[in-house]
Amino acid sequence: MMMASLNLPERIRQDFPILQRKVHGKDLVYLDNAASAQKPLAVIEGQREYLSNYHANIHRGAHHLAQLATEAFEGARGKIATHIGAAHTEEVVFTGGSTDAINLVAQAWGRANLTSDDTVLVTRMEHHANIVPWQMVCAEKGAKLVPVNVLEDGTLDLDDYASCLEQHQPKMVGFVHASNTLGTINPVAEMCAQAKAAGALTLVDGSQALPHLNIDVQAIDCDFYVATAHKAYGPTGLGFLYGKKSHLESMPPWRGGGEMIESVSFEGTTFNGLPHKFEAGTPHISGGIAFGIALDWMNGVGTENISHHETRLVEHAHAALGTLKGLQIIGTAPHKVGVVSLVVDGLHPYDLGTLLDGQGMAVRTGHHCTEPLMQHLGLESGTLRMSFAAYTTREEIDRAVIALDRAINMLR
Amino acid sequence: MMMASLNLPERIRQDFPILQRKVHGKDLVYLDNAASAQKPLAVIEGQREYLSNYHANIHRGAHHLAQLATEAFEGARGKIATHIGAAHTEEVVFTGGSTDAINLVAQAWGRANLTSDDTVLVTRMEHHANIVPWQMVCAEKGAKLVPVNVLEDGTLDLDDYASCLEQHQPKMVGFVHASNTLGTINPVAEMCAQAKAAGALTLVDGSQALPHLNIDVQAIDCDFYVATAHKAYGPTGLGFLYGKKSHLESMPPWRGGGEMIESVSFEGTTFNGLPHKFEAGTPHISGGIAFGIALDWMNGVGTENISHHETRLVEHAHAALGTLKGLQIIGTAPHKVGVVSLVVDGLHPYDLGTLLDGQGMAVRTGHHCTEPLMQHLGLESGTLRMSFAAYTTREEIDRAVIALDRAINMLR
Amino acid sequence: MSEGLISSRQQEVIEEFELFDDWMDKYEHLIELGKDIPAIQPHRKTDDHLIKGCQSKVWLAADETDSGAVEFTADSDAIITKGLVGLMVRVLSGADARAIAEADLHFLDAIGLHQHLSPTRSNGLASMVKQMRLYAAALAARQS
Amino acid sequence: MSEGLISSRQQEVIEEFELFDDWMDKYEHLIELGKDIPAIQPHRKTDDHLIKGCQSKVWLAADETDSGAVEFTADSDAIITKGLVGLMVRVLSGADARAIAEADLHFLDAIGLHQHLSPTRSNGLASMVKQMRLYAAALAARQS
Ligand SMILES: Cc1ncc(COP(=O)(O)O)c(C=O)c1O
Ligand SMILES: Cc1ncc(COP(=O)(O)O)c(C=O)c1O
Repeated sequence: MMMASLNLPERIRQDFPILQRKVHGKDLVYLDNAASAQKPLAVIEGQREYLSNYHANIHRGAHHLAQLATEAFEGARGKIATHIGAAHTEEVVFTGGSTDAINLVAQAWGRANLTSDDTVLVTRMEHHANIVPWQMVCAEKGAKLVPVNVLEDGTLDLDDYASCLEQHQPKMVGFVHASNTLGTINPVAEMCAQAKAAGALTLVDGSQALPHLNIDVQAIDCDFYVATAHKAYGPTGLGFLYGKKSHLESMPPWRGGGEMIESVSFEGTTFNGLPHKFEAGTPHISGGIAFGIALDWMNGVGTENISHHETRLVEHAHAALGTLKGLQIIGTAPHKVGVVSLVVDGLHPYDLGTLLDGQGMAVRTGHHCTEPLMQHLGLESGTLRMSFAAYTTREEIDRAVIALDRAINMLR
Repeated sequence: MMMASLNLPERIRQDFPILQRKVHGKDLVYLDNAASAQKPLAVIEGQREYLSNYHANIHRGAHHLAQLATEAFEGARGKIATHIGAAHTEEVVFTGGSTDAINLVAQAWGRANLTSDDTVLVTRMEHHANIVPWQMVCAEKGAKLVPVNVLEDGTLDLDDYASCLEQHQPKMVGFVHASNTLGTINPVAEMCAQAKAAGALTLVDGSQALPHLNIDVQAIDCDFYVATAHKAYGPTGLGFLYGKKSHLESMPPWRGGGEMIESVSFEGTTFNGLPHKFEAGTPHISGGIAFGIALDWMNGVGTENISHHETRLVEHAHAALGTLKGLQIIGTAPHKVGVVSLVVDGLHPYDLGTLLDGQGMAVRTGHHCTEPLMQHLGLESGTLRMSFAAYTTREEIDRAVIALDRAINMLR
Repeated sequence: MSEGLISSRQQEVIEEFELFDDWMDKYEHLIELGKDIPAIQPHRKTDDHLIKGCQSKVWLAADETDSGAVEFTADSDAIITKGLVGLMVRVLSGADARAIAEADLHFLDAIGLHQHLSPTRSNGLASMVKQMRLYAAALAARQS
Repeated sequence: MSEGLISSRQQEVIEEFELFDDWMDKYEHLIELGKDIPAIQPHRKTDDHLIKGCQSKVWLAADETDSGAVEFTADSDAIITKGLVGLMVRVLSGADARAIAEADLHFLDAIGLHQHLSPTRSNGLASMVKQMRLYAAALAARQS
């Protein structure tokens, strides 16, 4: 496994057509994977093949193409269920992405269950997608939204977590599996167990975990788990909600329309069973199929190999960046996914990012949709974030460090 | 124009790779276009090109790929705005499809504006997508949902429409531009004018109009217009909501998350301007870009040429089907898009559809997500529907008629 | 042994369908099979015996014979669906409850009808098979 | 004619940037330009003068000179953004209000900075240009 992961980029880089391209005349160095990962050829071609050869609307069609498309789409649902260790395939609901999935829970579960006596607990390291939907439903219901603290090194304050559970007795607890800004991997299984003991349901935002870690929702024992395909080598416009069957069954539907009904009349409408109850309208068929292919690709490479490779990259990046004067790494938790945020004394991340772009390097700057975290850490202008994928090499990180050094010198 | 439309399929069939394929050893005859249209090569290749060469997450990225992707995606929004004659580009909101767009209005507008004194008016020819979201919000708010009648020939009962407006004073009126089951084209501009005079807002479901007709939302003068890309030669998982700026501005957001905010804190969040306020999370970037290409393709062919061609096909199909004994066409309105529904005395549409499939022909059978219409017309088992696109030929219709004749003989 | 019964009947059906290499011929044959279906008694064509999830309606009833075997009667408002039901009844009816509950119905694959068996297929063959097995399992439980 | 002024200054900038064929050299030059920016008075660095929609902060003020021209002062917390502001100020400051409001700023394209001008670009150059034109248009309206 060690050997395999050392050679990982070498073995797989040719799977990614975009990695051949130039930016401003220089070889692209793509270090913005936490925003969105690039796609292997199998995913791109799988989507093309579907659209060229067996596209049709699914589920109700009695003709051959509809049958092929339905089997492929439902097959992808099965692949997701297997990949995350769901007990039942119908526990996987296709959504437009993580954001859509969290809104589904906040709206369908939240509006039916939250009252003005209730609290929803989240953390200060959440992405806006796991804050704003709760703010909206809490505002509507008069419920309280409480954040758990984050420590200096970017780990979650687990003492504060325990006392928030005790003090606020929340009905729902939402937290990231891995932080998109800090890289921190949270101890989700323990956190779910504690929440359960305190009588709360749990929603784990796995957007940054799916591309990097093995996921087993039954081992984590969360009530809901969400992720988005485009960060995990998959297509845009697609994600999923996993929910324990009993919860999904008792939740009212959210969107109304075709597919999610059993029968419709003006006198009264009855809803379909799982998972269709939550999938109104024609789904993103090509996206579902392509996401299944992305998971196949990841499993072919081996998620542990990817994890292991990225852990090495993070260590390497931390060490190499340490040589630059005035540079501070934001987020040094012991367990991290392939995300390295940094700031440089007296310099604006935007300037640094622009000067990296000028050298062909794609990084992200700003608040990374985690403004409350930036406020908490006193980083008004945000950070510069490099984020890695299976195809990222040590050489690319070295090039980025040299480019950053040049940028710092130009700006000083 | 006449000449151009006569040769239309000949000129464009080679643009559609799927039309080369066989089904059960026979040449595919794809007559299920109202469920979903096939994709021209330009759309398929445009999506592939994006994913292979300039994929990145959009809007907040300062690097080159993010810039290219943002320009392409926002460029597509501009193409939609131009195509439908919107006054402002930001009046076009990307959604997951028509269903998602109608739910957005039903939830964001409806929950803020409907009370137990209010009525929403729809028609008996609506797709479930334009019924169930209103049923759900009406149930929540105690508002009334009232359907306008449909006449025997499949035209809307405009007298009933006028008297419903007068009697119920609805706050919102929703209707299809063209019916997916009957083909009927409604006089949407007149209907919007009448609704406006009665003080109601209007939502036009253009899912079946976009692929067939020129659309000018300012001429129609509707308040909202929705459509879905996959029926208009575009990708799956994407659609749009057009709304008059003043309405969209005054509506609260629906989904919360990244992109739709101006700033987030636990003390309070402020929302972004149009159209982003309604676009939480990473959008379906490749889908948006591919949809822009689909509209380019349609405009290259000429929407009037497509309309004209399909009108001829409908006339031809009506005449040719008329030769089959016991066959009745459901929906004979004077103005129709390329949709022909039919039933055959004593035979189940499912049997007919299956026997057409056995001969390589894709048609749809059942209620077509218009159960209330089927109940109204007393067609418990639904209809068999043939639906046409720009690439459909007279010969294909002739083959379908022969195949149908054979099926009827086998079943009798 | 009624396991052997189901198995030999499957073999019979497979050989029968091997004669047809065109789908239309298969459907022709299914239509014929539907005509011989042991008809469900009219008064039993109620919602209780209706199988959900089909575009066409299927009614199915199961009875225990004196020897403890299961006999199915059925009907459908669509002719090809009736043929599919007829085929299932022909293979399973008269076998032991337990054998039915556990039968490996490979013939559906072999004759190319597995695509009709997909749970997403609108004819509901999958629901039909499930219902037959449920009836049989319930009987088997009662017998043991 | 201050239209001519804007136009000749654009030409000057275009020729200056033609010397650089690498982005890094352009940025180097922008950084230099930022240093010469006519600084906004510290007490005017308030929310009123802050331009929205930038990752970096930009403050911009406009004043009318005795001769009726518009003079801009500005600042930013990011160095390259400051250079971009500096460039805009250099081209527009001192021209007539009307000329500024209506100026065709083709130089941004010519020097490859149009990509920084896209409304979706996070540096907010687009908002900045819009704000400069708004100030000028308001002044022009008052003058006429
Ligand atoms: C008239 C009409 N409205 C709405 C829809 C729903 O579109 P979608 O499933 O793409 O959301 C359809 C198509 O299924 C339709 O034909
Ligand atoms: C931790 C986290 N949660 C949620 C999201 C939202 O994902 P999407 O924008 O695909 O809905 C992201 C990515 O932007 C993320 O990093």
